[in-house]
Order: sequence, then C-alpha cells, then structure tokens
Amino acid sequence: MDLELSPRHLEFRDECRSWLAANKPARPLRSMDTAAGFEEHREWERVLFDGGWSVPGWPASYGGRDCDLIEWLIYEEEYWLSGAPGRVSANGVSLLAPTIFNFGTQAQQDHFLPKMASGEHIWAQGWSEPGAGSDLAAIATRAIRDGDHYVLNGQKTWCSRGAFADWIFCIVRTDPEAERHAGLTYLLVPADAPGLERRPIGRLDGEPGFAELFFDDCRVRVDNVLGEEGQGWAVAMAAAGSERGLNLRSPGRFMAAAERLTELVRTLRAEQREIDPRRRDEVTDAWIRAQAYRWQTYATAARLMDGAELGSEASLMKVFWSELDLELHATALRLLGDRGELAAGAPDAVDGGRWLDGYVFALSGPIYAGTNEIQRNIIAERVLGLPRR
Amino acid sequence: MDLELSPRHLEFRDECRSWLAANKPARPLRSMDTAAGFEEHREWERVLFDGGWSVPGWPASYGGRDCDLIEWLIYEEEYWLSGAPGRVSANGVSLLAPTIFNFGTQAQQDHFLPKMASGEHIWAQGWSEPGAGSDLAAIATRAIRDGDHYVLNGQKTWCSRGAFADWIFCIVRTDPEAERHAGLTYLLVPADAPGLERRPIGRLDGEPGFAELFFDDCRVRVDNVLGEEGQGWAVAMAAAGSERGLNLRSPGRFMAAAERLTELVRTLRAEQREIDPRRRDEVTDAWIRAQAYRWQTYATAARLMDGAELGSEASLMKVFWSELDLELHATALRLLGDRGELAAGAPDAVDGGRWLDGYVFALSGPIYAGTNEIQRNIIAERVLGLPRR
Amino acid sequence: MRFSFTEEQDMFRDTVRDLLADVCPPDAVRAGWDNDDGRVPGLWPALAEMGMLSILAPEEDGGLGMDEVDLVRLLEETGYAGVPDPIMEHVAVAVPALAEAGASGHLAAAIAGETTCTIALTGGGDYVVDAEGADLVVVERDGGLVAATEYRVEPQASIDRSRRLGKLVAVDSVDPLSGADPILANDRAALGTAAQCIGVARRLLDSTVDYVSERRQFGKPVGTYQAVKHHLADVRLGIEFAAPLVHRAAWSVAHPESHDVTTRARDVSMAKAMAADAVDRACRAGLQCHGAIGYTDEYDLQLWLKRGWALAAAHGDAPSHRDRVADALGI
Amino acid sequence: MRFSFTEEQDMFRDTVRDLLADVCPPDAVRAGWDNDDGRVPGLWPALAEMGMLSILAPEEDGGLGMDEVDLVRLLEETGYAGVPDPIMEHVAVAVPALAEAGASGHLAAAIAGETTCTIALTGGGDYVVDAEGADLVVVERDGGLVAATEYRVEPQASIDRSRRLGKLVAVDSVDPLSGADPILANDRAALGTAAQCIGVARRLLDSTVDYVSERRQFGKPVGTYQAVKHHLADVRLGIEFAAPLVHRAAWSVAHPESHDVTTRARDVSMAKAMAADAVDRACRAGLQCHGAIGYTDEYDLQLWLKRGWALAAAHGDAPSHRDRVADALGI
Repeated sequence: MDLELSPRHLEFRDECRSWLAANKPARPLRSMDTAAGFEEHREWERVLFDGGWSVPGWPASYGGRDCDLIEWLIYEEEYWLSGAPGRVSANGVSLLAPTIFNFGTQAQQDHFLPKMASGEHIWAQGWSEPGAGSDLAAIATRAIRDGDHYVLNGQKTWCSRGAFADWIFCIVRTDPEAERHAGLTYLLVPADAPGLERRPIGRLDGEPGFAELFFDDCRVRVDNVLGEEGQGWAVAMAAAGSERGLNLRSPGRFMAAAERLTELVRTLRAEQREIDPRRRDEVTDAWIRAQAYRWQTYATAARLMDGAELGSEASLMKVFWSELDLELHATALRLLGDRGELAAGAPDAVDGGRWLDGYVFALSGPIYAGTNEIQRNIIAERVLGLPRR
Repeated sequence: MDLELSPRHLEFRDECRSWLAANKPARPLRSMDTAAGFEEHREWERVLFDGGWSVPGWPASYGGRDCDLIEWLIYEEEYWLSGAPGRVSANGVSLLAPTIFNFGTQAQQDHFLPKMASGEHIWAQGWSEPGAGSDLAAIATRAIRDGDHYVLNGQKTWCSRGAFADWIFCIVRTDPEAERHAGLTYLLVPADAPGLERRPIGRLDGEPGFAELFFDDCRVRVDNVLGEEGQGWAVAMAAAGSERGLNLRSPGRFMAAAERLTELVRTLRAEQREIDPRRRDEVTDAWIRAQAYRWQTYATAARLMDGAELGSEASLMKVFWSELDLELHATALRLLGDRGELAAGAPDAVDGGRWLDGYVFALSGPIYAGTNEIQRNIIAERVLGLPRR
Repeated sequence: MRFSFTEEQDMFRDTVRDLLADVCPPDAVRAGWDNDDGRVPGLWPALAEMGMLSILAPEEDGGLGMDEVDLVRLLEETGYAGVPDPIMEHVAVAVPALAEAGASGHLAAAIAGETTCTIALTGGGDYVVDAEGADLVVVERDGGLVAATEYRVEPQASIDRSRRLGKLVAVDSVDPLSGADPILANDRAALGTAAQCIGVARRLLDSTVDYVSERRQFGKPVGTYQAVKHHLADVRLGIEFAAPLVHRAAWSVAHPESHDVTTRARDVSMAKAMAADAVDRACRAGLQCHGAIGYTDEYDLQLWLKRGWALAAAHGDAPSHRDRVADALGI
Repeated sequence: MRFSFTEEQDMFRDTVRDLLADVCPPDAVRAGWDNDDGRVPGLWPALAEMGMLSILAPEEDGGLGMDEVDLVRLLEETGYAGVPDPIMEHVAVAVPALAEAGASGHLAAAIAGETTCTIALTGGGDYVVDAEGADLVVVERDGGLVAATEYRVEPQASIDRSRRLGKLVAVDSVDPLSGADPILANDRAALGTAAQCIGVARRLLDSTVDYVSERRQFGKPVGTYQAVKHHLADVRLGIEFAAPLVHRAAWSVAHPESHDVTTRARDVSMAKAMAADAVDRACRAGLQCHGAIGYTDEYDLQLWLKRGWALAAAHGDAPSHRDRVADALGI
C-alpha cells in the first residue's frame, strides 16, 4: 500500500492543473442542451483535444496520452475541481469508445476515434425505447437488411444529447423472429441519415435534455455495425459495464461537488446565516461519502491494474455514486432554504441556480443505466450469490 | 369532529386514573418470562379483574364494563402512562378472545372468557412452526380424529408465554390430504394435555421469551375446536386482523414510551450531560410519531364505530407501530451513550436497564405477526391495489 | 371525542374536488405558465361563488362563518389539483386576518373574489407567492400585520412555474391590521401548507400507482415488483399518519378556547413536519417508480414533484417545525 | 499511489482467519460467558505465538515492527470471529503506547502474551473492556497516559456477555507513560474499533446470506424476495464503501510524517463514522432477514448483533465522529 503520489504522478497532476487553470473557459458555458451551448461545449472539446487533454486514457495514436488508471483518476479530480465545463463528449468517450476499442474494425477505430476525441463527432446513445427502458431485451426497433444497407423502422427515446448529436449508437433488432436478447445488433447511425427524425424532450426543468428518434425507412450502411450482426446484446453489455462502473463516474465530480458544498456552508456563515447542526451533519456525511467513493475507486483501480475485471461490482459503484450525487445536491438545496427553489434566472439564485440544476440532473442518476432497483438485484444475485428464483 | 373528552369520558378517565394510582404494584414485577414473574403477573391480572379493569371492553357478563372504543383507548392511555405492568394476558385477551366472541359456542364462551378475564387461564399462541413462520398455510402439525379426541403430532415454535401458559390456541392440520389453507383447524389445547412437551427458548438477551411445543400423540378433546373443523384458516385470519390492528397495539403504550423518552432528555440535562441537537431531533420525531399513531387510531376508531371494518389498513398500523416502537427505544439507547449497552444488573444501568429490555422486545415487532415485508406487500396490493403478479 | 368529519364536510370536499377536476386540470395549470399571472382563468370566481373564499369570514361579514376544520381538506384538494392560484394564502391566512382586524372593505372584496390576497410572513421566508398578481399583501412587520395595497416586487423565478415568487422591495401604502395576530397567521400558513402537502402527496401516489400498474418491463407490470410495492407502501404510510395530525392541528387552531398558543404551535408544527416528510417521500418514490418518463417536462408528474419540493420547505421545513415541537415539550 | 495490500499481508490475514476459525468458533465464545474471565482458552498464547500481539512493537523490542496497515485487516478478522478477548485494546493501543513510552518491562510481557492490557481513554466512555481480567490498564489522565497495574473495578454487565465491562473506581499503582500520546491512542482505538465493526458486519452479512438462501417460505427461498435482496444489497454497500476508509485511516495513522494531527483525526473519524453506520445497518437487516430465529439466544446470530450494537457506539458513535470531520473541514 502506498497512498502518496509518486514524483511522476505529482508532475502529471501539476501539469494537468496548470493547463486547466490556463485554458478553462473564463465564464460558465451555456447549457449543452441548447443549440448554442452545445456548440460552445464542442469548442471546449476541441481546446481540450488540442492540449492533449480530451481523452488522456486513450493511446496517443488516437489523440490520448496513454494514461494509466491512476493518472486518469488524478486527471478527473483535477478536471472537476478546476470548475471546467461538463463534457458534451461523455456518452461517446465513456460508453461507446470502450466498445469500439473492443469490437470495432481497424477501419472503424481509425475513422471514429479521432473524430470523437476532437469533438468533431458528438455521440448520443439510442438504446431505450418507449417499451424498453431498463428491459433492453424488449427492443423492437427493426433493422432489415437490404443490400449493403439496413432499413430501420421504430422509435428510440431518452437519448441524452440526442437533439444535437452528430451520431447515435443504437441497438436494433435485425432478426424479428428472435426473442429477447437474440437477434439484436449494435449499429452506429449518422444523425443526418435519411428517414431519421429527432424531437427534443424537455427534462423536468424544461431544458431539452433528451431526444426521441423516429426511424421511418431510415437507411444505414451495413459497415456501421459494431461487432457482428446478431451480437448486439453482448456488445452492448460490455459497454453497460463501462457505464455503470469506473469510466463514466470517476470520483472527481463528486469530490468537487462535496468541496463546493463545504464552501457553501462557509459562504452562508459569512452571510451571517446560522447553520443548523443537522444540516452541518448532512454536509459532513455527504463529504465523507464522496471520500469513501474516492478510496473505493482507488482500491478498484488497483485490482484492475492487477488484471482483475470489473464485473457486477460495478453495480455497487453505480448505486453509491448516484445516491451520493442526489444527496449532495439535496443537502445544498436544504441549506439554501427558501432560495433553494429559485431557478437560474432569479436575481437571488445562489451560484446561478447551479445547485438546483445539479439536483435535477442528479435525480436521473438512480433511474438511468439500469435503475438502482435493478442494480440492487444484481448486487444481491451476482455479488452476494442470493438465489434468483 | 370533536376532540374534547365529554364529561362522561372525563369521569371515566379520572376513575381509571385514580384506580390505577391506588392499585398498581408498588414495585416493578419480575419478568413475566420467569416462573416467579409469571405468577406475579397473574396476580396482577386478578387485581385488575377484581377492580373491573382487566377487560373493560368486554360485556359486563364476562367481567368487562362494556366500554366503547373511545373508552378503551382512554383506558389504555391511562394504563400505560401510569407505569402499570405489562399484561401477561395479552395473547388471550387481544388475539384469542375476539375469535371466541366471533366463533365460540355458548359453552366455550361461558367457560373460557371469565377464566381469561380473571387470569385463571393465561393463554399462549401456537401458530408458527419451524417450517411455517410468516407462511402459516405451510402448517404441518397433524391432528387426526380418534373418537371424541384429536391425536396431535408435530412441533410448534415461537410461542410467546408458551413456557408457563395454561392453555395454547393452535392451528393444526386435520386433513393431511388438503393443501395450504384448506384442511386447517383452530384448536384450544390445555398445556397439561398428555403428550405435550414444552421447551423454553431464550430471546436474544437470554430471557425465555418463547417456547417450543412438541406434540407426541397428544390427545385433545374434539369440543375444543373453535369454529368448524377445516375452517381454521378463516377463523385464524379474523384473529390475525385483530393482532395486526387495533386491539393489540393501542397508542397508549407508545405514548407512554415517548413521554418517558422526553423525560430521559430532561434527566440527562439535569445530570449536566449535553444533549446533541441531532439526538434531540430524533426524540422529537419519535414523540411526534407516537402522536400521529394516536390520532390515526382515533380516526380509525371513529370509522369502526360507524360500522366500518378494519381490513388491510391494519397492516399500515402494524408497520407503523412496530417501527415506531423500535425507534423510540433505539433513540433512548443512543441518548444513553456508553450506558446504552448496560444490562439490567449493571450498577450504572439507567432505569434498571428498561430501555435495553424494551429495545430487545421492540426488535421482534417488525418480525412477528407477519413480517413488515409481508405487511408492505399487503399495503401495496390490498390498500393501493397494485397488481399481485 | 369523535375524530371524523361530518357528512356536510364530506360533501363540500367532494364539490371542491369536482370543481377542480373540471376547471383546473393539468392542462389548465400548464396554460398558466405563459400567461400574465400564472393562474387558471375562471377558477377564482368559481371558488368565490361556492363560498370557498369566505369560509373563514364571519357570517355577519357575508362569509360562511366556518373554521379550519371545515377548510383543511379543501386545501388538501387544492394540493391534489395543483392549483396555481394563491388559494391557501388568501383563504386560510389573509381572509381571517382581515376579518379579525375589522378591515371590512378589504374583506368584502376578498371574499367576493374581486381581489386576490397573498401573504408575506416572517415564517415564510423572503419570497412571496403571487406578489405581482395579487391586489393585497398581508405583511408581517414590527410584530404586527399590515395590509399592503401598493408595493413593488422583484420577481424571483421558481422552478415551479406555477409559483410566481417575488420579493417585496418597497411597500408604499399600508393599512394596519390591528387585532390580527401574526403568530396565528404564521400557524395558519403552516397548517394550510401542510394540508396542501398531503394533497400533493396523494396525487403523486395515485398517479404512480396508475402508472406502475400499466407500465410493463421484463414481461410484467412494474407494479408487481416488490421494491416498487414497498416504495409505494412507504408513501402510503407517510400520508396515512401525517393526515390525522393535519386534521388535528386544524381543530387546535379552530379552538383557541381550549388550546393555548404553545399547544397550538406544537400541534401545527407536528402537522407540518410530518406532512413535509410525507410529500418529500412521495416525490422521491413517485419519480423513481416512474423512471425516465417522470423526469420529462411533457409528463404531468413534474407539476406535483416541483410543488412538493417547494411546499415541503414553505413556511418552515420539517426540522424547524420539529424544533418548535421540542421547545413546546421543554426538551 | 497503490491502494492494495501485499501478498504477505494477505497471507498474515489468512493465517489469523484460519486460527480464529479453529480456536474461536461460536461455541468457544459462548463457553466464555460462564467462565472466570469471559475469554477463549488458548487463544491468547496462540495469538502471541504468531506475532499478532507484537505487530506494533518495534523489532528492537522483540516485536514485528509492523504498522497499522499490517494490523487493520487482522482486527477485521477478530470482529468476524467475535473474539471476546481484549485484542484491539491490547494490540492496537496498549502495545504501541508502552513501546512509545519505553516501558520495556510491561511491553515485553504484553507482546509475549504473559499479560493482557486494556485501555481507559476519554474517548471510550466510562466503561473499560476486561478491566477485571486484565493485568494492566493504559489510562488517560491529566492529558497523558499512565499504566495502571493495581486498581479496583466495579463490574458493569453488558448485554454482550463477551464484553466484560467495568468501571475503574480506584487506581492504586501507576507508571507514567511519558512519550506516549493520548490523542494518538484515542485515534488508534477508534480505528481499531472501526476495523472490528467491518468484520462484524461481514459476518452478519455472510450468515444472513447463508440463511436466506436455505430458508423457504411460501414455497421458495426467502432470499429470492426482492425486499430481502435489497436489504442485503444495502448491507453490502455499507461495507463496500466503509472498508476503504478504514484502510485509508490505517495508512494515515501509520504515516505521521505526511499526516498531521488534524488530517489523521479526519481520516480516523471518517472511518469510524462509516463503519459504525455499516455495522448498524448489518445488525438491523441481519435480524430482519432471519426473522424469529435470529431473535433467539440459541442461534449464533446474536453474538454479532450484540457486538455490532456495542462497537458501533464504542470509542465514539457516528455523529460524534462526523463532528470531528466537520471540525477538520472548518465547517
């Protein structure tokens, strides 16, 4: 056990910190779920890419810097503590990229990965359907082979970034006779494909956080299949492991939020507002849990670096971070008292309404990527070994 | 709505209060789960009976005073606030008596009810079996008709008061061919029946809170069937309604515990101990919930007095009181700090270790009479109408 | 001792429920988001006509001369319907304050529905509901109440677009309301908010029960899963045991002859603390059991989610009310 | 940065686990309830022999010269086994204090297992574990530590009959332990207790998983019910995220060169707060998922339930440790 950063890691951290301090946007960007804000975020992806900081864990040949897991964790901590913007590229980098590295052809890797790293391609996820939420095996969108194209018909929903993304990674049913997990295929769909219509859906504060996709005889080239036709379930599950686990939710974001929460307490005290001891306790508890998530992640990273695989334990992490994120933000709103319900535009909104925005965002955590109820089933059955039936 | 006590009710309350003040034992009785303590409690039942206070809700002809529900609630509040002993007769009076009133023959009523009221018969419940806990329909103890007797073979467990009780009310399987709910019979078994062996089981603090019963060709007269042979399930479920609902758990006990909890805070303050604001909040929350239970019960009583029946709503009450009881005692132990783990015999034990004893007792609340998990299923399915499957 | 409502009270409640279902469906609430005052056209006159606005005004002033026990379940219904108009502020706090102060001109206009009143009380924080759209604000200041009729407001957008919040930045014209008790006004506001919390929680529960009974995943209705059942059983438990405390607090407020100020404070605060916790739980479970669709702007669940968040904290959150109970208990 | 244990540490842990499974099964723990000192015969010499008692003693004093990182998971194992002997007090607190004070006579006897030490620290409340049976008590007083060898004890029965508590009513003979730091001793005790909490929680979880996988109700194993699954998933979550904080705190205590007193306090208190909550949850869920059998004297679950209740509060409960974290954070 060695919990000190090595000189090499310290140097890496300092380089990362200095670069972020010098390059991060001077002002908060507009919401990435507006047309203008989306492009601002894309520009920031380009700045990151040019600095070599958009995908530090990737091979240098695709725009990364071959970071190991520890460096990546350090990078994430620095990134979020710096206050840099959210990553509009996250769906692609965290969910799709591991799948492309694992299952993509050389041509697919060479084509898609650099454009993802540079922000030229921003990706959305097209998995859920109105009748297939947590139950992905119920996917009904059909893709029927017609020469060197598939013809898609059906509907996808809850596509984060879907309103403005350039590409969508989908799971579609290529064999309508097959049931459940069989007959599914992982397909990469350009957002400008003929026959694809997109409709934004507002999240509950009105921001268009998702899109619905309607496929009406939409034609997509066969060479956009990722992995084999009919192997979509296995391919997708590999990515689901990423989504639920280490890649998407590094501790950095929660540690940064926990720091901001303690800062909020200090600010309120400076405003001569009394801090209720129960609220102080909630803040402390949330801060401790952010630290617990951090150290659990470092322990997991050590196992992975020793060659272990992140299996069902990813469900433990997903439940913990999503409930931590919610509690961090709910605690902030409770601390804010009657200012807690003020929207971004209100003159008295604290920090531009960021806590409320973060709360609304956090509310989706226990729902998406497999509800926490399903995650707890996985923990019970696969981690603890309880009988399925 | 009228939330004042009428002059008649005030008079009733005062009579009850005065009688308890004058007659309750000067010192705490020994545990009713010891041989000597059991008899002390039986004597107290006789004192109550002689004063007309053992079963105030019963008809006068059986030793009661025909109290209505409101009077009964007042009586219960006064009883517990007075600090009078726990009722060793509770199983019989709360669980069995309603069943005898509903299903008993005139001869059964005339024989059993007065002896129950006077404490001559103390009853234990013989429902659970090693293989049939919350799942009563799995009962396997067999009772085979042989002339005017049944011959019992099998095993019962978790019989509260079972070690010293005079009679046991059982559910047995009279038709071994029938499955699940069919073929069960409700049978009253004298504790001295030949072929019945009893073995005390300690609860987790070592007090023998239950007994196991072993039936080995045990012979019981046929006229001890309550209701009809084969109708045991329906008969038992009527009593289960009582157990889970109003009869067994009047608010008085929890209100008294909540008052003692606030008194504990005052005592600790008087000892110059600092009360953590979080603990004060927990005390207040528990006190409020005791009040909520009280008023919900008064509302329920009003409905019942208007002719409504207490159906699945009884499950709401069971979950609430059992978790309230646990929280009241857990809060007290947290307040006591390092004195919280001291057993009754320790010189520094506060109030004779009564909070710890109450905590151990309360721990069984969410388990017995149908676990709270099962109660929540009932709430969801029968109160809210969610689909069973 | 009889803890139940009368048949007449049941009928009045049903009438209000029917009216709100008719005049104030979710579409009408949404329509208000983009109009001038956020309110539902036609609702105020209809409420005035059925006497709802004058429940707490004495008969000699043209009111119904009823009390908080008559009112409390009607306010639950306004929560259930998601009424955006400042009905609680007007009917539960402002009208009786105007009556107790003998402000007969203001009172007559208020109970006729010609004017709309709102409230700015110390227990209600810095932001006033519907301050811009209202004609009169009952303001607590200098230990008393005044009726402000000319004032300037700085709008403060709430996440709940049906709650038009504003900060009073200047009050130019006031009538003192001597005889009206600010402590009582605060208790009435907390009680009224608690009643609305109960209604919001019930609506969230009903909507969620409906949804999970229909929505299928993994080949069966979502509502068959035990985790979903237990989430919703807990919501029902919260409501089941909070509502009696709210009704009991209404009695306490309505009967000053047998409830001193400390007892009333204790009873009102018990009600608000439990109701706030109940609606908070209903919000969380309601959203979680809906899943993604509950998280969208288009689906109506959000109307009650946002109202629930706001009302749980309005006029004192659960911990602050528990503190008042603790003070009353002397612990 | 490498947050993992070495192969040697794993092996030491496995050796201790095997020894405890062998020498300290539940029957042996129960047997101690009625003997003179509550302890398990043969265990102390066996622990001495394998070096466990001397882990934190320097090599020049005949110890293993290891640190808290080496020790922490061994203490987890003592919690897992339900060891009644005062192992945490002796090995994690008393031995290093004696070493740091240069009390070589006491130290030699302690690491040889000839004596048993326990502790009476201000952070540990009024009752001393095994005060009667021990030979030496490390007592905090007047801002320092002393070694008491002659003292009188008033026994105070714990609900956990393996915890022989007593109050020191008189101390007749002491040796000052100058050079030993009482703040560090308190931190070590809190850390050691946190580690034992983790072990107790793991045992409760393992036992409960086994039981619900076998026990059938309504025609299927109890463990197939989603409510039971989620109770136990929550227990696992509690342990999963508390254990790394306990290990991290061990590092912090073991590395004073890079951890000042405030940082160490923060890290130790984070560990104890999370570990206390984890074991508390494990107790509740463990009992609830067992049902009635878990509530009996005869069934072994109770050994860990009572230990869990006691250890969650011992050397500071979760809220008091969160307060220390808050102080360290300056909020």
